[in-house]
Formats: sequence, structure tokens, C-alpha cells
Amino acid sequence: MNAEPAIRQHAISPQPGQKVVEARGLGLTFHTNDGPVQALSNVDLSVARGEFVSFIGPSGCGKTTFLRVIADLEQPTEGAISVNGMSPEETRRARAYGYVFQAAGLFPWRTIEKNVALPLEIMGYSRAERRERVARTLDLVNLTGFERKFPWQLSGGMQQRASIARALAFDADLLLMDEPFGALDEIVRDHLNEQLLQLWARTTKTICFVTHSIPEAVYLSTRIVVMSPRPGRVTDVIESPLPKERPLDIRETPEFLEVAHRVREGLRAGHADD
Amino acid sequence: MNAEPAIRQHAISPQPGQKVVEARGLGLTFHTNDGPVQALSNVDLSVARGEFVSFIGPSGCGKTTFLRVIADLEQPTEGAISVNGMSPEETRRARAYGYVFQAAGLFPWRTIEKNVALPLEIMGYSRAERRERVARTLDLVNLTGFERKFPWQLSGGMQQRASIARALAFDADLLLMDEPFGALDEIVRDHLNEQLLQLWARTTKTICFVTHSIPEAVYLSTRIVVMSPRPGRVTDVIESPLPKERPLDIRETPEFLEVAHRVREGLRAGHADD
Amino acid sequence: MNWTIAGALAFWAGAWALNERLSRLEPRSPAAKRALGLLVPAIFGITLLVVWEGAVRGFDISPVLLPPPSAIWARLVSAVPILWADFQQTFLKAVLIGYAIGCGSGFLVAIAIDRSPFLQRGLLPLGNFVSALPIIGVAPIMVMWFGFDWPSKAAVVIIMTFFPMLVNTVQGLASSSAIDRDLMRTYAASYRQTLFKLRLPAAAPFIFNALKINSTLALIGAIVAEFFGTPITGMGFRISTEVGRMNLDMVWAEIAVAALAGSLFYGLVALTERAVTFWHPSIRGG
Amino acid sequence: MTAIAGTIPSTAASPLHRRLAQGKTLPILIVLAALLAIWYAFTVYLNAPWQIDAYERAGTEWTATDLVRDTMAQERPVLPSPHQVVAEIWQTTVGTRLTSKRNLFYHAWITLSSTLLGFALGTALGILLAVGIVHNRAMDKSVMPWVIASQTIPILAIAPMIIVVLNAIGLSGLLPKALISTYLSFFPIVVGMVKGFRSPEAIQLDLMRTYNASGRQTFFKLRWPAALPYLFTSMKVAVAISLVGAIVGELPTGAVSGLGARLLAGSYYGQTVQIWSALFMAAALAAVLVGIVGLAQRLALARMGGRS
Amino acid sequence: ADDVTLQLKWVTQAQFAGYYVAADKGFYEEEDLNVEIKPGGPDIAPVQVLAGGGADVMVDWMPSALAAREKGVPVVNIAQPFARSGLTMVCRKETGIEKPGDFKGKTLGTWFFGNEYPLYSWLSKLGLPRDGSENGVTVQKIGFNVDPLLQKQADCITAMTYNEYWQIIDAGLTTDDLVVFSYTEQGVDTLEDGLYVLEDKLDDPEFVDKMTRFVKASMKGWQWARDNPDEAAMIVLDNDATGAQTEKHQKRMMGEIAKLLGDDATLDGAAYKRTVETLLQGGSDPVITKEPEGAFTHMITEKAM
Ligand SMILES: Nc1ncnc2c1ncn2[C@@H]1O[C@H](COP(=O)(O)OP(=O)(O)OP(=O)(O)O)[C@@H](O)[C@H]1O
Ligand SMILES: Nc1ncnc2c1ncn2[C@@H]1O[C@H](COP(=O)(O)OP(=O)(O)OP(=O)(O)O)[C@@H](O)[C@H]1O
Ligand SMILES: Cc1ncc(C[n+]2csc(CCO)c2C)c(N)n1
Ligand SMILES: [Mg+2]
Ligand SMILES: [Mg+2]
Repeated sequence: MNAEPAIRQHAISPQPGQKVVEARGLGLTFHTNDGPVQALSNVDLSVARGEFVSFIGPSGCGKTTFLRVIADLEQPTEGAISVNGMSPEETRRARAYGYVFQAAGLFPWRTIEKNVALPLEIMGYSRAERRERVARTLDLVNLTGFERKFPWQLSGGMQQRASIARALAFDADLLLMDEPFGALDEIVRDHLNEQLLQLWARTTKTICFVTHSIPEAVYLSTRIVVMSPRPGRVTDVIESPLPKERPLDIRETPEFLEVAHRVREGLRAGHADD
Repeated sequence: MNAEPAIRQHAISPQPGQKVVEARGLGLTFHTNDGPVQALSNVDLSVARGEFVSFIGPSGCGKTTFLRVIADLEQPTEGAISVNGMSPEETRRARAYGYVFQAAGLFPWRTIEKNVALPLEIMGYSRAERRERVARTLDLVNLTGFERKFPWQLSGGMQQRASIARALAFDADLLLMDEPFGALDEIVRDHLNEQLLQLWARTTKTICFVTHSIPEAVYLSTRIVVMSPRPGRVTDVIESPLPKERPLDIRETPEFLEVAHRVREGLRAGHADD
Repeated sequence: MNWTIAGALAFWAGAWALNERLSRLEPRSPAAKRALGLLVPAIFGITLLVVWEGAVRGFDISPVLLPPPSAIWARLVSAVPILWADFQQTFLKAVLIGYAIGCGSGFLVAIAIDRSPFLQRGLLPLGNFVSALPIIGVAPIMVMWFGFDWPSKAAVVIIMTFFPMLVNTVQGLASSSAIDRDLMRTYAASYRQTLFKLRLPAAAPFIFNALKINSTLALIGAIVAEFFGTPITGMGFRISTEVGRMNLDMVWAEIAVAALAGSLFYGLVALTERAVTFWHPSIRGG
Repeated sequence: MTAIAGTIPSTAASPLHRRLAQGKTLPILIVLAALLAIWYAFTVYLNAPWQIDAYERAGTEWTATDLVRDTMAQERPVLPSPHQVVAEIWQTTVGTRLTSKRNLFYHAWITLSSTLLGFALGTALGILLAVGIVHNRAMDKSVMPWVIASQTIPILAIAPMIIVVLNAIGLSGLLPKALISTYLSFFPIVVGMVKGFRSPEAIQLDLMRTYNASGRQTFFKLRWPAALPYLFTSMKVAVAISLVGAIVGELPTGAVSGLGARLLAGSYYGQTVQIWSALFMAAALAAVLVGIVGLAQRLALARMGGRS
Repeated sequence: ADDVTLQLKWVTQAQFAGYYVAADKGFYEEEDLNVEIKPGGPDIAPVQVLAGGGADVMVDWMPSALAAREKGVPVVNIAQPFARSGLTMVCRKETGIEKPGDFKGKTLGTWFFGNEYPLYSWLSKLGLPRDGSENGVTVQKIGFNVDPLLQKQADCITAMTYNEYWQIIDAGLTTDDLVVFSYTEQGVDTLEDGLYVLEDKLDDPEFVDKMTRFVKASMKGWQWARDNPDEAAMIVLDNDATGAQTEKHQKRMMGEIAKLLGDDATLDGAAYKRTVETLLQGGSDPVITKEPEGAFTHMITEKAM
């Protein structure tokens, strides 16, 4: 991410150390055709500014739901949550976060570049800046050359990358990313991991990141939140002792493997509940 | 997969050692609004009956396209391909394969159990057998309890598992699986990897499997096909020296790591072309 | 501006404010929700009637142009037997039968067109041809062919409802997604299986559009067709006859019955739609 | 590209042959021929009773050939034969001065102009109402039922009143007629567009929410494009109904000109052939209008990356 | 010049030749009038147009005018150019009908819009119920054309001497095939084609003057049409915007119309009484329930003649 100077801070920048996400006794129950489904139960968590927090847990445990609550896309049925010291709704209205959905969710009637430009159009960026940012972020995710294609002309991984580009095109202080690299091969994934880490280190972004890959979680995060199966509860929060500066081969160090092991144990404990 | 006796062989069972997939000089070019995109170029490959072949390669290199050609969902523009010694179309008409798509593609108007029952209805299974098979495969992918939910009420990973169940519900001799475990956590993934391997070992199925995970590819396959970026070519085919019987901890043996290393090198070489 | 009109306008303003309030409420219980769903349009409707009554009285509009709702109501209650007989003749016979056959044939032709590319190219452009066979041209011809009684009205209804169903079904059948069609291909599903298990469910939102549009179109068609020759019952017969006798209150009583029947019919179709296409984002709450 | 025989469809056939085999012309011609044959058969069948009656009254001997010939040449047949209609259309279009009131094109033009005006107004009104209904809960709850009720009022019954009222407030000419078209055509648009505007997937709406997009932005960037397939389908229905409305609207304005007037006059004076030629002109007009909407649909959806 | 709008009861045809002639020959201009003639049609109730202010004067049949009056639209007959009714019931001879008594068990098609009342009072005179039974008749509403008779969907239908009757003849039936009953001869005639205005307007002397001139010029037009029927028919043809009328038919219609015209436009009291009686008798729900008052005035015709 070498176009650093162009990246601007948004209006609402919480002070360092301030809590970006603060959940207390959070719970959420869906009401479905055959009975209620409790997706989250009694979640207590706080994320400080500048943290990189990964969420890991079995499929269907409520990771997406939790991210959606932060993003004000879902209303908790119990407990309280504040984002940037405000309600999630105020944060959303301030356009203070970028969200990468688990499914790409591209608009089929827009070309790739138009899809990436969508948030920029909405937020009122000038045409020139839009062009520049679209080119930059598409390059970042290795999609240069596919600007004019429509989504269905792209492979699954390429669609996912386009949706990552879309969320990175504008500079939100808080990034909510739901398995963004799930459909990517190891090499591209490593590359994007590095890029994301650099972006995070350079700016004061806070990142909430859902992943299924233990090495990815350990490599990227300052903290790893392990969740248990339904109803989603936080069973373990693991602080990473790794330095901020992380070359790719840090993944072979004993510290790294030690953290990875703890995460795996945490996950296993959760599954044993099942 | 303990309901083994109920699994029946389909009408068309190629002889052992017979070629299930045989591609010669295969190429495919898409014509798009801004020029042709060559997705596959000069692919030569043959897969023998009973093999477990993994395809690995950078995002957008043509893995999905190749699987689609085998499944007669895409017509090659060059070269020739035969499946089970017939044209792909004949194989499709004989319902000789099961396909797991990269996206779940569940029908929103059907509950999960009805979605899994869809191929069974089409192939004319009796009601009782349908019920039995749906229950068994949903259990296999850990979705018991969600039979009556609609797709949009499931998490991303759960939807993917439902689509796997749908492809396993009937017993095709050839399974084409496009990143089936991409959205699953490590534990569930390990579990499904084991299940799949057992199923394969027990029956005489041939499996073509696309994945981005090198350990997964090595753990599962008898052969790993490494593909290069666009236009998709086969750059390396790695035979696995691992025994047919593979406990999970085989992944820590030197042989395993050696194969994994070779795959990684192959991938890297491909990326360098970029 | 006189007091009657001022009063009507004041009522309007008040009702509007009330409705804005009511529709903001988010009642918990489903029963309260349903009650609210009925209350709001009812208030709107009452407002319309009050403004109408006020305007007719306030501006002293001649009763042969527009009778006040109160007069219409009085006629409505006093003429129930006639209205019922007309309703039977027009709605229960011509409308329902014509609707069923018209929608049915539009649907079947759409399927036939979809099945055969040959017909698609040959029949669809000709299908457009019947799209606007004007009712006043067709109605006398149908009377000539099918006689005075309801069959000729049903024939007009068939012609009117055919095209909306044809167009919507054709479009709906084309609306299933590519990946879903690929899935059916992998099962080597037969045409029928793909049709019933994928393409028709996916087409349902479009098909219901046509069913809804046709539910009102059928009624208009049957009533207007009766202007061109009938035995001496039927809603259209009554309307055209009573216009000639300057009994505008009877005309509007008949119109009120038509509006009520049409709305209920539409409501029934809409309810069925909710039940059948519950999965569509428009109903699931996208 | 090196084509391998057998994998690629042969392109050897001549262009003309291909055009005939794959184009629209041949199927249309065949279907048309079939319809014509049926029509001729019905002409004989439906006109025969009158003809036989005439023979008997005149006491003439007749044969089957006579019957077939004469049923196709009656002056006021129950069903005119196709060639009678074609001859009438030819004679009243090409065979008459274009500006003459006897020219069918003149009448078609009168009807077309109010159709188009009414259709434009109806489409605009329908879209506006749908926008209101989708964005405002009070409107959704209170207006929609009355929009439906409005459609159950037989227009032909209230059209005279509408025209009288409009005349009283000084509106006359094209607009009152067009308003009848509007009244009929806005409804399919409302129904279709409410559905269309609500058809975006939840995830797409969520995405717009994360951008805190305004209602306007969500509308123009998401709801509108997502609703286009519904819009065009509704417009096809609406333009056809609009034509019906224009023709109906011609009656209470004195039915002095337009296809509606021709239909009516034909029916008063028992000129079946004239009725049928006016009907055909109306149907042809409808086919052309629907065809134009279809073309617009194909162009628009292609631009939006539609898969064939 | 003063503007006058005339609303006709029916489409442009020789039935209204007098007015078209007066306009065409400048008779209205001579009276310093600027007359706009609005054709009618099946969907136009002239009374509504008059009440809505769309016209100053209308041509209407007395049944509908009297009905409107009772319903609260006070229309007044100011002149009655047509002295006789052209309404007939035409039957096919082959049905065996020779006299009205033979209607028993038959199907009669009639126009509605008030035309059913003379028929109803006729039937009640004959003692025939309208219930469609063996001993009664079936009444059907027919459109304004003669197809039901030609297609044998009805045994008899209403027809005007000047229009529908000739359509039946043109269609190939001969006078020998038909039996024609004139409503006048059956004593159930009602007055047709009179000129009506709104009552309160007659309080305005200027309006009365305008109408006087209008009636005067119109009668001049009718006189001219009676003297030059073929030319009058051609004038009507010129004014037909539908382009659907034929010369032959209009010339013949003009000839028949001439037979219905009175010597002047003064309403004949006896004919008026007969009309009212017929209407009051009309069966279960008659058009008018009580003797109308002030439904006509001779003021205008007295001044005009
Ligand atoms: N709209 C909904 N209606 C009903 N239940 C829902 C809905 N959305 C999610 N759920 C349920 O909530 C639970 C948590 O779902 P969520 O999507 O948060 O899981 P997840 O942790 O993101 O899983 P995955 O890793 O598979 O994406 C699941 O059991 C799911 O079935
Ligand atoms: N329908 C199509 N039209 C045009 N181009 C297409 C189409 N489908 C795929 N492509 C192109 O073909 C190439 C190969 O796509 P494919 O889906 O096979 O990739 P993949 O190897 O499966 O990638 P991934 O791992 O990201 O799913 C891509 O460059 C893509 O843009
Ligand atoms: C009350 C009443 N209103 C209109 C007509 C229709 N109409 C007016 S003149 C005429 C003669 C034929 O052209 C016809 C049919 C009617 N009969 N009775
Ligand atoms: Mg999720
Ligand atoms: Mg792929």
C-alpha cells in the first residue's frame, strides 16, 4: 500500500487507547419459522483503538452475527454495545467502518470498477479521485485488467477480491472483515495478509477479522477471540506476544506455534461441548 | 459414514484402471464484452478410476472452468475431453457425477432438508429412502437440527455444508468438488476431510477436488495437479507417496511435509510467471 | 370557501396526521399488527369519503354528475337483492371463469413458447398482437359469436387477461439464476423436472404480478363487455342502464360492489402470493 | 484457434439458410400460415348459416364451392375472411389520401398520440407511486388498497364523468383521452415496480446500509437497477393496456376520430369488415409498441451485463 | 357573435342534419351565433354534459330528459323539431309473428337508456310478463346495431325507421322477410330529438334571446334540409370525422328523417301527454313516478316562429 499519502483520516477518529468496540452481556436471538435460534449469548468484549482482533470459532457460532451487530445490521436482543463510544447506528451514520461480507455481494449490473467505485460515489468522492482509488485498490488485490468485466465473468476468488477492494477503497478507521480471504490460494492470501498488516501498521485502523485459518489469525492479530458453538459465547481471548513487525517467516517461530497451539486447543474445547 | 450398506453403485461403473477423465490439448476461451479471455490452454490430463485428484492454483487460473468442462457445463473451444470413456454430455445424462459448486446455490424456497432431497427427487428415489439419506448426509455434515430452516437462516459455512450434503446424498462414482470446505473452520474441516477420505477409500469413487489449502490437497489426494495463472495450464502433477490409510497425524510426517513443499514450490513458480 | 368544504379539509388534515402516527407504530403482537394494517387504509378511505361528501355538498354538484356517498350508501342497502343478482351474473360467472381460463391459457402458451424455441420465435411476436385487442371492438364480436349470456363476457375477460400472464410468465421463466440452472443440468434433470423444481418457483413472483393485475382487469373487462349486449342482469348492464335513467346513486352502488369484490379478489391473490413466494426478498423483507 | 472437427458446430450452411432456420422469419410465417388456415376455416363455418339462409330465401341451387366462395365475400359477415380485411386495410390506408378522415392511418395516429401520452404519464405516475409505497409506510398501508380499488371501477362507466369534469375545468383535446390511458396503465407499473424495488437481496441492502447511503442513493444505485426487469415487463403490459384505454377514451369524447371511433361506427353501421380492419390496426400498433419496449429491454439489460 | 355549444344525442348522422346545415349554410352566423356542435355516442349522456356546463343546449329524447328532471337536473324542452317517433320493433317473419300478441314466448331485443319503457308499457298493455316464461317474453339488452336479428339471437329488435331498419335491408333481408311494428301506431310512442336547456338559465333574458335565435336558425336549417335532402346528407358526411358513413345510407336516412319532422318546432301538448303517460306506466319501476311540471316552455318557439 504505497499510496499512503492519499489516505486521509476520517472525521471521527477516536483517541488511542479509547474503546472502539465495547460489548456487555450481548445476546441475540433470531425468531424463525420453527422456534427461536440463539445466535449470541452473553458476549463481553472490548476492542481498543488500533487493535487487530481475529474471531475464530466453529461454523454457525455467531461470528458473522457479532460483526453485523457492530455494524448496526442486526439489533441485539440483550445487553449493550457501543462502537467508537457511540451507538452502532451513529457509527454507521458517520460512515466510520468498512465491511467485507462473507459472500462477495457484487452488483451484477455493475462492472468490477463500478462496483469498487460504488462506496466512493455514495460518499461523494470526485470523479478523478474515484478513478485513482479504484485503480489503486484493484491493483492491490491483483485485479488490474478486469476493470470492465461483470461479476459473473470472474472466478469465485476474484469476486471475493473485488469485494475486498470495494471495502478498502475508502478509508474507514474500523474494518470489519468476514472471512475475506477464504476463497484465495495460499500465495495470494499471504500477499494480502502482508498488505493488510502493513496497512494496519501504517495507519491507526482497528480491524475485526473473522477467519477459519488458525495461522492466519495468529499471524495477523494482536488478540484472538475464540468463540464456542451456538449459542455463540466467547470462550477464550488470547493475547498475541508477537511484535508489531511481522515478516512472513515469523510463522515458523516457536512463539507463533505456541499461540497457534493455544488457539487450536481453545477451538477443540469449544467443539467438545457440542 | 456408517450407513455403508445402503450406498449403491450406479449403473455406469467404469472398470478399475480405466480412465475416468481424459483431456487432450484442452482449451477454452470466453468471449466477453471487452475481448476474449483464455481460461484454459492446452491442458493434458488423465484421471484413472479410483483416484483422488486435487487441483490447486492461483485464483482465476481456471480450476472451476476445468471442473465445469468435465461436468458438461462449459464447452471446450479446443482439444478433446472424454469422461468415463464417453463425451461429458453422455456422462452427465447418465447422472454419473456429483458436483459441489463453489457457491452454495441453495434454492431459497426449499428448506435445508428439501434442498438436500432435490437430486433424490429428480433421480426418483422413494420417499422413505429420501428421508433416510437426507438424515444421514445432514448428520455427516453436522447439520442435524437444521432440517426445517431456510437457506437464508443459515450461516455461510452451514450453507456450504448443506450443499456438500446435497452432492453426497446420491452416490455418484465421480465427485467434482469446487472448494467445498473453503468456509469451514479447521476442526469441522478436519472432520469432513476424514469422512471424505473414508468414503473414498471404502468405495471406488473418483474425486476431483479443487482447494486452496496445500495441506488439505496433500492430505487427501493421490495426485495433485498444480495449475498456473491465466491462461490456465497444468504446470506440475505431483504423485503422492502417502499410503491409502491416512490418519490425521500423517500431516506431521516428513513425507507429507516434503510433498507439501513441492506443491508450494510449484505454486510459487506459477505465480512468478505473473 | 364554505364551511362544509372547510370541515372536510380539516378532517382530512387530522386523519392524515393520525395515519402518519399509526403507521410509525411498531406493535409487538401480530394481532395488533393486523388490526393496524386494516385501520390505516380504513382511515384513509373514510377520509376520501368525507372529502367527497363535503365537496359534493359544498360545491353543490349535481347528483347526475356525482352523487354523495351518503346517497350511494342509502341505495346500496336498499338494493341488495338486485346487486346480489348482478354480482352473481358478472363476478361469479363471467369474471371467475374468464380469469381462470385467461390466466391458464396465458400460462400454458408461455410454457409452450418456452419449451419450443420455434414457437418462441414464431408465437411470441404474434402474442404481442393480441395484447391490445380493444375491448370495445372485441366485445360486440364476442356477443355475436357466443351469445348474450355470460360466455361472451368470459371470452372478453379471457382475451384481456391472456397477455399480462403470457408476458410475465415468459419473463419469469427466464429469471432463474445461471448457477441454479447449472445445478439442475448436473442432475441431468428432465425439462419437466427443471421446470417444476426450479424455473416455476423462480418465476412465481412474476406470475403473481400477472395474477394481481388480471384480478382487476378481469372485472373491468366483464363489466365493460356487458355494455354491448346482455340479458337484463349483470353489473355492467345495470351501470349502463342506470346511467341512462340518471340513477347515478345506483351506478355508484354497483361500482362500490365492484370495488369491494375486486379488492377482496386482489387481496386473496396477494395473500396466496405471500404464502407461495415467502422466500422472495420482497416478502421476506429484503 | 484451431478448430477440431466435432467439438465445434459446423458453420458451413449458407447465411440465407441459417437466417431462415434460426431467424424469426420462418417460424412467424409458419405460425401465421397456420392461423390463416384456421381463420379461413372459421370464416366458412361461421358465415355458412347466413349464406344458406340467403340461398333458401332466394330459392337458388347451391354447391359446396358456391358456399365457400360466397361465405368469403359477404358484405356483413359474422367473420370476414382474411383477404377481405386485407383489402379493406389496403384500401383505407394506401388507397386513400393520408390526411383524409377516411384513412385508417390518420385514425391510428390519433389513437397512438393519446396512447403514448397516457402511457408516459401512467409510467411516471406508476413509478412515483411505487417509490412512495416502498419508502413510506403510511403510503404503503393506506394508498395501495385504494389504488387496487380504483382499478375495479369500470372506466367506461366513469369515463364520461371524467371527461365532463375535465371539460368543466377547461381541459379538452388530447389530455382527457390520455388520462383514461393513464388511469389504466399506471396499475401494472405500480404492481411490478413495488415488487421490483423490493427485490434486492438482503445482503445488497445491508451493503448500502454500511455506507450509510441515503434513501436516494440506495434507490438509484440499487433498487432502480434491480427493478429494471420488472419495469420492462410491466411496461409491456402497460403500453398494451394504454392503447385499450386510449380507444375506450375516444368514446365519451364524441368518438369523432381514432380507432375507437372507427370500431364504434363500424359496429353501428354493421360494417364487420371495418371493425376487423380497425381491430387489426390496433393489434398491429400494440405489437409494434410492445416490440419497441422489448427492444429497449434487451438493449438496457445487455448494457447492464446481462447474460444472454 | 354569441357562443353556443350544442350537445347531440348521437354520432354525426343525418338525424341531426338541420343543425349541420344551419352551421354550414351560415344560418347561425346570420343570427350572430357561433355554434359548436358536439357529437354524442353511446357513452355520452347529454344531460350530464349539460349539467356539467359542457354545453348550453342539447338534443335529447324526452324519456331521458324527464328522468333527469325528476332526478334533480331541471331540464326544460324549448323546442321539438321532431313531431313523430321513428322507433319500431322489427321481427323476422319466419318466427311466425304477425301481430303484437304473437310476442308470447319470443325474445325481444331492445336498447335501454330509456327505450325499454315504451316497450314495457306496450307489453303490459298486451298483458305479457317479461319474465322469460312460456307465456311471457324474454327481453334482452342489445347494442346499437342489428346483428342480434341477423344472427337470430333475437326474434325482434328495436330499430329506427331512418337507420337500423335500412341496415337490416342492406344486410340482405327483404321487406317480405320482416314484420315492422311502429311504436306510434301501437300508442306507446315517446317524443324524440327535442332541444333542452337548464331551467334556471331561462331567467336570463340574454340567454333566452340567444336560444330564440338558435332555434330560429336551426329550424331554417331543418327546412333547407327537408328541401334539399341529398345536399344536406353530403353536408353531414363532410362533418363526419370518423370517415365511416356512406353516402347512400345518409341520403336515405335524410329522406326518412324528413318524414318525422313537424311543421314547426312547437311542442305538441297531446304528444307530450302521451309520452308522459307511457313513461308513468312503465312497469315495476317507471322512469318517472309523478307528472312532471314545467318540463317544457313555448316561450322560445313563440318568439322564434
Ligand atoms: N436471519 C437469520 N435467521 C435465523 N437464524 C439465523 C439468521 N442468521 C443467522 N442465523 C443463525 O445464527 C447462528 C449464527 O450464524 P452466523 O452467521 O453468525 O454464524 P458464523 O459464525 O458466521 O458461521 P460461519 O463460519 O459458518 O459463517 C446460526 O445458527 C444461524 O443458523
Ligand atoms: N462466464 C465467464 N465469462 C468470461 N470469463 C470467465 C467466465 N467464467 C470464468 N471466466 C474467466 O476465466 C478465468 C478462470 O476462471 P475460473 O472460475 O475457472 O477460476 P478458478 O481457478 O476457479 O479461480 P478461483 O480459485 O478464484 O475460483 C478467470 O479469469 C475468469 O475471469
Ligand atoms: C335514450 C336514448 N339514448 C341514446 C340512444 C341511442 N340512439 C340515439 S338516436 C339512435 C338512432 C339510431 O342511430 C340511437 C340508437 C337511444 N336509442 N335512446
Ligand atoms: Mg459467517
Ligand atoms: Mg473457482
